[in-house]
Parts: sequence; C-alpha cells; structure tokens
Amino acid sequence: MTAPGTAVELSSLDVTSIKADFTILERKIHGKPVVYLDSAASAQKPESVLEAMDTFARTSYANVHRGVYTIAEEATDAYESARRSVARFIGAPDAREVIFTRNATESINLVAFTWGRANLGPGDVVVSTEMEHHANIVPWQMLAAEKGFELRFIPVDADGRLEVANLGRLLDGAKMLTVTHESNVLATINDVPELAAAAHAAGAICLVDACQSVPHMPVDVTDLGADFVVFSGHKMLGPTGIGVLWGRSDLLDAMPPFMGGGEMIADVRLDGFSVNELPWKFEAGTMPIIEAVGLEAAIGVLESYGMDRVRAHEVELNRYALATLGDRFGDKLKIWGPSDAEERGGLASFSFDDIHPHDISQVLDEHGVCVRAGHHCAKPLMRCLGIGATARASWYVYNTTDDIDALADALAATEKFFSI
Amino acid sequence: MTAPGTAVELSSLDVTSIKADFTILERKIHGKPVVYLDSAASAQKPESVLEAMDTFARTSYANVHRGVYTIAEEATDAYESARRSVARFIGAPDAREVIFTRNATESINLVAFTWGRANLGPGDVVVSTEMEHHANIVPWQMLAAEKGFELRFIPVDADGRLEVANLGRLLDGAKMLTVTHESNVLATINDVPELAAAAHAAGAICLVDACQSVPHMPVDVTDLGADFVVFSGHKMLGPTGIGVLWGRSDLLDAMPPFMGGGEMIADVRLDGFSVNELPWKFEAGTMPIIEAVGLEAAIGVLESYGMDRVRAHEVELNRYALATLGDRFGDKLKIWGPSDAEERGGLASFSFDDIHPHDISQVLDEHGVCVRAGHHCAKPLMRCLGIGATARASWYVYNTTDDIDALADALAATEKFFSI
Amino acid sequence: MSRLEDLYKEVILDHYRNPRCRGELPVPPATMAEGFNPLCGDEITVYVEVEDDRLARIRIAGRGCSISSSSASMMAETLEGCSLAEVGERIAMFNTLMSVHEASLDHDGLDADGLPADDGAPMVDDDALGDLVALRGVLRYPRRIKCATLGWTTLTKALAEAN
Amino acid sequence: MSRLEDLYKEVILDHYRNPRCRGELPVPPATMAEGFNPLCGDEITVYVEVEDDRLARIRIAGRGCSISSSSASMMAETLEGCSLAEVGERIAMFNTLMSVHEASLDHDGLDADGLPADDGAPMVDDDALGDLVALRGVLRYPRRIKCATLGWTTLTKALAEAN
Ligand SMILES: Cc1ncc(COP(=O)(O)O)c(C=O)c1O
Ligand SMILES: Cc1ncc(COP(=O)(O)O)c(C=O)c1O
Repeated sequence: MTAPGTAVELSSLDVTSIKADFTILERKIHGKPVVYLDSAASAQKPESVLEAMDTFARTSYANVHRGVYTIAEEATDAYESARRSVARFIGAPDAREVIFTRNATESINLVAFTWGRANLGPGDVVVSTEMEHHANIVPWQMLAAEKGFELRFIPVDADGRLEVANLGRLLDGAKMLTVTHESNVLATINDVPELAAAAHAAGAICLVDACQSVPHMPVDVTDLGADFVVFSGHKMLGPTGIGVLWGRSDLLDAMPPFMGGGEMIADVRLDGFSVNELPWKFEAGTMPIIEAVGLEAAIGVLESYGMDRVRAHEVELNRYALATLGDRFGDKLKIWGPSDAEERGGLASFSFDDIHPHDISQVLDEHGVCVRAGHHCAKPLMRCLGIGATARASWYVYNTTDDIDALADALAATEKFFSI
Repeated sequence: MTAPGTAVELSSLDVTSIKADFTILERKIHGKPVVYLDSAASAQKPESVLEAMDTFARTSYANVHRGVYTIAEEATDAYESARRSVARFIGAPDAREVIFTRNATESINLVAFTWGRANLGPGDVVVSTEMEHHANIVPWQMLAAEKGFELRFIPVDADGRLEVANLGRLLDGAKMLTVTHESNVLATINDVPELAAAAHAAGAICLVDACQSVPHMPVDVTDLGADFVVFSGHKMLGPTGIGVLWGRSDLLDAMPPFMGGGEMIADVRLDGFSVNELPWKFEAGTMPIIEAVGLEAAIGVLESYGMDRVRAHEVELNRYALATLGDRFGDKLKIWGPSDAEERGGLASFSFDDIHPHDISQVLDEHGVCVRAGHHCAKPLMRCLGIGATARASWYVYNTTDDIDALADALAATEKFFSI
Repeated sequence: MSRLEDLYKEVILDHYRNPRCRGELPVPPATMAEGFNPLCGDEITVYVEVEDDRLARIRIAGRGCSISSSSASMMAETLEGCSLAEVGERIAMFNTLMSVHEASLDHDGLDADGLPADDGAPMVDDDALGDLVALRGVLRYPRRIKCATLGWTTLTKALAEAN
Repeated sequence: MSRLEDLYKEVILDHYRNPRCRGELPVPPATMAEGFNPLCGDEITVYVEVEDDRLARIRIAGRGCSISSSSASMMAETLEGCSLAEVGERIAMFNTLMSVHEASLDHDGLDADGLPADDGAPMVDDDALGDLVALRGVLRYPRRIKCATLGWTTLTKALAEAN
C-alpha cells in the first residue's frame, strides 16, 4: 500500500464523503479493509437507496394500480414516479416508453420474445457483435433456432474495437442490430450513434445493451439514436430485482405482449383477452415496487453527483490504473481492450503472468481486494481473444487511486506466492 | 368502533406483539388508525424482513455465483440458503426444484413458455377453472392462440365451489390441469389432492397456483400431489420482486430453458449454447438477490408463528367476520363464496346494497380502512357471478376482530353517506 | 367528511341515482363502442347516432361506479343534440380539465391539496363546463380520473366508428 | 498466509506447474468428453482408452486454474493403468470427499472453519487417497469445489462414451 497522501487528487468527485455513504466499504476481509473492485458485476448500495426502500416499506407500501385507498395511491404514485425519473435520467421522450423488468437480461428477452417472434423468420438477419454479454447472444440464438433466421457477428479487432470495415455487408438484409454500448470485458465504448445510423440506413432497428454505460456516463437514448435500450438497476447503485427496457413507443405499441397475467390486460373473457396500454402492457403481475423506489433513489444519488463528473472520475482512475499496472508489471500484465484511458469504461480485464484468473482472485481476496475472475458471461469473446478467462477490476464512484494501489500490491503478492 | 375489551380472544396467535413488528400499522390515515385489510393483494413487511435485507446489503452484498472472493461467496451462500429455506417451507424433496422468478405470474408464464411450448399442440387440452386469477388464464390463452390446443374451464357452482361432477369429461384428453389452491375472490379452498389425482388419472400433470395458500396455511407440495406449484414473496410478508416456481425435477430437467442469458448457460459459442443444470437453467441474469434474503427472513417469521396457528387465526377471523357482517347488515351485504368459515381462506369479497365497490373503498379509506375494490384480476369469474366488481377485505397475522369491527363501522357510514 | 363531499358532489350523486340517457340504440343505424376500466372492471357501452352532423341520439349501457356513471350521464345530457363541432369542443375541454389523467405518468404539477397547481395547470372556464364542473373534485383522487374519463374516451371511439 | 497455503498445498502447485498426462489421444480408438466450469469458463477435455477392462491410457487437454489442473493431473496419474473397477472406486471415493459439492445446495454441515463437521461429514480414508488428500483444503472454498471435480466428472462422461 502506498503511504497516505500519495493518492492522486481526483477533483471531479468528493469520493471521501461519497464512500461514507456505503456502509459495506467499512468492512474488513481477513483483517484487511475491503477494496471493492467488482462494480461492473454489481454496484454497492448507498445509504439513501437503502433508506428510501426501508422508509417506503414502513409507511406507504401496498400493491399498486389496483387500489383506491390512500396507501395504495401513494404506492402507485411512488412506482410511477420512479418510471418518470428513469425517463428523465435517460432522456426518454415519454415515460410510457419505460418498461420495468427484472433485469437487463429480461429486457432483451422481452424484445426477442415479442418484437423478434413477430418480425423474424427464415431469410431474415440479426446482427450482433463478438463482444456481447451472453444476455445479448443467447436470446437471439434461441429465437434463431426456432424461427430460422440468420445471426451474424461484427468481429472484434486486435485492440478490442469493433471491426466496422465490412459493416455494410454484415447489415445487408438485417432487421435488427443488437450491440453493447460498452464491453464488460474490454471496456471498449462503442460508437452507438454511428452504428445505429448504419443500422437504420440498412433498414434495421437497433437495440443497445447499456448495462455498463447508463450507470457510468451520461446516456441519452435520443442522442444514441437507438430503438431499444436496456439496463439493470443493481449496477447503478440500485437494488436487485429491477431492470429497464426503454423502447420507441411506436415499436412497443405494435409489439404483442410478453407474459400474460394481471395488470397487462384491459379485459379477460374465457375465450380471450385484450391488452392494456403502454407501459403496463408489458408488466404482468405484481412488479418490483419497493425496488422501483430504490432505483429512483439511486438515480437521485447519481444525479446529485452529476454523470459528467462520474465519467470524469472513472477516466482519471483509468489513467491511473493503466499507468500504475504498466509501471509495476510491464509485459507480465496484459490489459485487454483499447489503450487510451478516454476510450475506456471504468474497468480493466487482465491476464497476468500465466496465473489463472481464478487463482489471482483467490489470492487477492486474502488481501481484501475483490475482483471478478472468469469469462464474464462473454465466452464467445474469450474464444476470440484466445483465452479462457480474465481477472477483471472495475471501479465506480466510491473507488480511489488507493484502491488501484491496493490491487497492484496484492498482484505483486500473488506473483510471489505462485513463484515460490 | 366497539369499546376496547370487546375484541374476541384469539388464542392462536399473539397478535398484539406481532402487530408491533409492522411499523406501517402505526400509521394514521385521515386521522384514523390504519386498518389494513388488503393482504390478499400484498402483505405488509415485518421488521425482521426489512432488517435482514438492509443488513445483507450493508455487509455481504455482491453478485452471486460468479465470484470467488469472500463477499461474493457470502452472497451466494445467502441466496442459495434462501432456496433451501423455501424448499423446506413447502416440503420440496430437493432444493434444486425451487426456481426463483419475479412473481407467481412469471412462474406460470415460465411453465407455459417452456413445458407448454414443448408439449402442447393441436388436439391437446389444457383444463383450468372459472375462478382463476388472470395470471393463470392469460398465459394459457396466449399459448392456445399460438399452438391451437383447446382450453376448458371447470365451472363454479352457486356456492363458489368447483363443479366437479363432470370433471372426468373435462379432463378427457387433457395434458395439463392448472388450478388455484384458493380463490382470491371467493375464498374457496380447492381440494387440490383430489384434483391432482384426477388429473394424473387422466394422464395430465397439475399446476397449482398457491399464491393465496402458501402465505396462509401449511402447504406441502408432495401432499398436494402437484407437479408445479407457484407463489409470490410479497404476499407472504416478503419483499416484492421475487416469486417461486417449484416443479418436479424430472419435468424441469426435460423442459427447454425460458429466458436466455448469464447463469442459465453452461457454454456459449457463436453458433450455439448449452444449458446449465437445475435450478440455474431457469434463472437468467442477475436475480433478485437481496429479495431472496428477505424472502428467507419472511419464511423464518412465518415458521416462528407456526403455519397451523396462522391458519387457525384466520379461521377465527373468518368466523367473526361472517357473524358480524351478517348480524349488522343482513341481506344488504352479500359475501361471495362458501358460507362455512372453515372452508374459506382469510378474505371476504362482498357486494353491498348496490353501492359500487369503488365507492365503498373510497369512503372506507376516509375511515382508515383499506380494502380492495374491483375485479381482483378475475374478470371471467366476475362474469360468472353476474357482477362487475366486488369490495374485498382480507386478513393476515396482524389483523384482529377490532379490524373487522372497524370495517363494519365504516360500512355503516358508507351506507349512510350514499343514502343521504 | 368535507374531503368526501368534494368528490361526491350532490349533482354527481343525483346523476348516479338517476342516470340520464340510459339504454341502447339499434346498430346500425347507430354505432357503438365499449370501454373498460382495467382498475375496477367497469364496462361501459356508448351508442351514438349521428344525423346531419349532429349527435342526434346518445345512449349509455353498462355498469360503473358513481364517478364513471355520473360523468357519462352528464356527458350524454350535455351533448345530445349538439353539433359534432360542439361535441368535439366539449370533449377537448373535458380532456383538458382531466389532463392530469392524460399525463397521469407525469402529474407532478399538483399542489399540496392534490389539485393542479396554478402554474402549468389546465385552465378551463367553469361556466363553459356547467354541471361537469362538479367533477373537478376527482382531480384530488388520481386513480379515479380514469372513472371520470371512461365515458368520454368511449364516446370518442363510438364517434370514430360513425365516420 | 496459512489459509491460502491450506488451499494451495505444495503438491497441488507441483501438479499445476508440471501437469501429468497432458495431451490428446486419437479418437477412435480413444473416446473423449468435454467439461465446462460455468463459473470461470474453464474447459477440459479428457481422452481415455480402455483395453481389457483397464484404463490403459488417459490424457488431459484444455485449460484450468491451479485447482482444476492439479486435480485432473493427480487423477490421471493415479488412475492410468488401473482396472475399471478400481477407477470406479476411486471416482466414488473422490466424489465422497467432495460431496459438499454434490450437496452444494445443502452444505449446512460445515463447521466453523468451513470444513465438513464430524457428524454427517463424508469419511474418506486419507491413506487411500494418496496425493489427492491435498485437495481437502478446497472444501473450505465451496465455490472452488467445482474446479476440483471438473476433471473427474468429465472422466466419468468419457468412460461412459467408451461403453
Ligand atoms: C390467486 C392468485 N394468483 C396469482 C396472483 C398473481 O400474483 P403476482 O401478481 O404476485 O404474480 C395473485 C395475486 O395477485 C393471486 O391472488
Ligand atoms: C454488458 C452487459 N450486458 C448484460 C448484463 C446482464 O445484466 P443482468 O444480469 O443484470 O441482467 C451485464 C451484466 O452482467 C453486462 O455487463
């Protein structure tokens, strides 16, 4: 660990006071202060998010939409207010375009099961990329097996960027381009406005997996030019159990419903049913109500930081991490993805001296340092890179250069341990 | 309101101390103490459930299954421990048969989308009942429209019981009987062991919607003889955002997966994927982790009460409610469903003196009394009964005879208001 | 009970107890539309007969709560015999009055009493509304706004059928 | 570092650095099976050639962490040349040792150190295990048990292919 005071000043966010809002970060692991570097898998929850959920459950909880009594009205208002906050946060033109789901995975499956099932058949093409998370591959594979359309993948180049030279040919005949905004392995930020424009020019619509971008940088769905955008609450300081699908209302209106049940119907007879209007058409059964309240609180916290500053903070950490790890380990440590800190999201997947990522993560844990090891739900990408797994450190609003130093120190200890 | 002291003694549960665990019940509505009689829609959350979630989020939160560091191990243990608790609570032979979902609605849709899609086609028959919640009708209607099988409904008799005289004929050729354990409108408790046996004799499997039973009485899936059982966390003192599907492992093993994404796969290549084992095969993406912890705490609370005593308490309230409302309003107030308190779950849907249920609920709210008004997501049943809506009062562990008295007093005031 | 009486104004209870223009019309020459309130299960059917650009006859069938029944009853009483242009104006005016509904996903603009705040609130002239002004009280009860508008949206559909 | 050294015993690190029986076998006459660890993405391929009811040759390909590699390496070294009956016994014994894995949905039976409690814990004779006993330390790390068993479950599949 570097001596106190050597931490680089990060002017963009007051991390000391932010950190105090996250009780879990006071914890010790094997006697060492926890260094949480796994926010790309899931973020920790600040005080105000936990409090908002707790207070709501203690004062205004009831099932929503179906009651006229005061508490039910309050609960409904809270739930619908969360929807408006999400819409505002991502620049959605209309709150009715915001559908709550369980997680981003369900959001993508919803589109595949409804838009996909209604629009895709033999001869059609869906284009994805080699850097997608399984959540943005498997639903399309399942549907392709059933419907007989073709699935194509934009390749990844040696620097971890999408190889767009042949984009026109790949998009030829495509009805859908489904692409991640930021790779959860490579940290590459894709040029979505350009990709979406190319998709539209080819007559395709564009779904954006914004799981790694919405929590970490300003995202405006209109600026992206996307038709669908998905993300999860738990990666953006919010609770588990809630995710978001944003979609253009004309598309959502034309889609058949997904799951059947309460709330998504206008009428049910023994011989059939008619569908409710947006957004409820896609929200079957009792939704994650308390979680919506928590998500709204998380958005409030992020807005209070300012997403520009969140992004600036992470870029500074990128810069510090690339320099520190490069200086200390040289060629022994390979960080995957673009080499420019500005072009990267706030994470670094690396291979280290032939030590298996699993073993790295295990030894790091002994030092209190939490990193993920594995394929990060991106096995096709792993195969492209010719590796089985990486270790991945990822940072967020509560991380500092001290945390990067702790990572580097623990890596040095790992190297020593396995070379004994 | 009756004078203090006149409340009938309910020996089965210590409601006074139970009630103290639910902060929201200390609230006042329009100056009156809240009388929460809408637990059939959703139950309130006790202290220990809120605390368990909060503490978990403050000490051991991380994404599950994918990390080897200590906090991730703790989170995974907590999540899988919740699964074991659910299995124990419902007598499931094997915890791998317990699948977490968002809610009961998703659980039913999961079965329809996977088992249903793989097993049902033209010429096949699915049998349901006229008293089902939309969640157990619409998924089958959607699938029937796609797959061309026949949907039949067991009728409801004048007392609100299933008319089983022609059951054999209805089940002839059926592959699935899908039936509610307890009607959320009529309070009828169906004889599931008998129905399931009849289904099996006819070569059909049996799905049980246990949304209204698992929270309120001892339920053992093996005793029920069911093949699938579904319920929601939020109705059993647990959080929103989590539901359960229990299924026989041989059926679950044979079923295709539902949603595609992380965790449900064993391997993914660009040209296809292979599926993970049970239960994760059906759990795509980041699950409601914190909610699973809350659900386990809720089960702990219910087990500490004892489900036999919970049931006994509700039967006593049934008896008191039937007597009180009958005495005070006579024929002006019609309670739907069986007239015997022992045969009913803990709720009463009623029609009152031609006053629209919406208006009843609105005036009751003025007295702090929370009841639901509407079709209760059972429009086909409403049509059978020849009505558009009912008002419904439902009770749970925290309700007393005082609450029933408050309901009766508020109903008297409602009558007066609309007859002015 | 002043809150309640604000919602259930006398004129509302009167229309509820004695609904105007109840019944059905033969289709054709009339057209009809059905409306549902998914919240409470209310169903309403509106029959209209247009002659010479006038709403010559209007009948309301189905069941509803006091708010939806009285709103539909007042609507029918007010509009029967009006020119289609006037009908369109009235519908627009009513929609404006209830526009918290149309923006029910965005009703931030309520004041502490739950009534639309002065700034940005829909301004509708009380005189032009007549009896319908009694429905203003519904705005305090956002979930009931769908009750008040059910007849009106169903009328709009029935008129669309007539074209 | 004593916790860590309990997991990463010297013999484990030795097998990791110098894995035995690495390579492939021509199929046929050999049979093979692939195994995945969904947690970390490890892939292993086990090749076996059975002659006269003996596991005549076994080769391991693919990549894995120190635990999965060393476990597979020790497995191959121990089992090559054994009769199928012995192989079956060894697999059963190893599965018992790791049975916290099989009951990974139900590993309540761990003591405070995360090791199986005496009562109800799988009892396997250390002598019979040989080097494999070094893998006992894995039981403290439930998520790593899948690493230790990957080679063994894949071998079982490869042997099933041979039938
Ligand atoms: C009998 C019954 N089935 C299904 C449901 C649907 O439950 P959920 O909304 O939690 O999916 C409910 C509750 O609304 C119910 O009472
Ligand atoms: C890029 C990306 N897409 C999709 C997902 C899936 O998100 P979730 O598990 O919340 O559905 C993740 C996170 O794991 C991700 O990083």
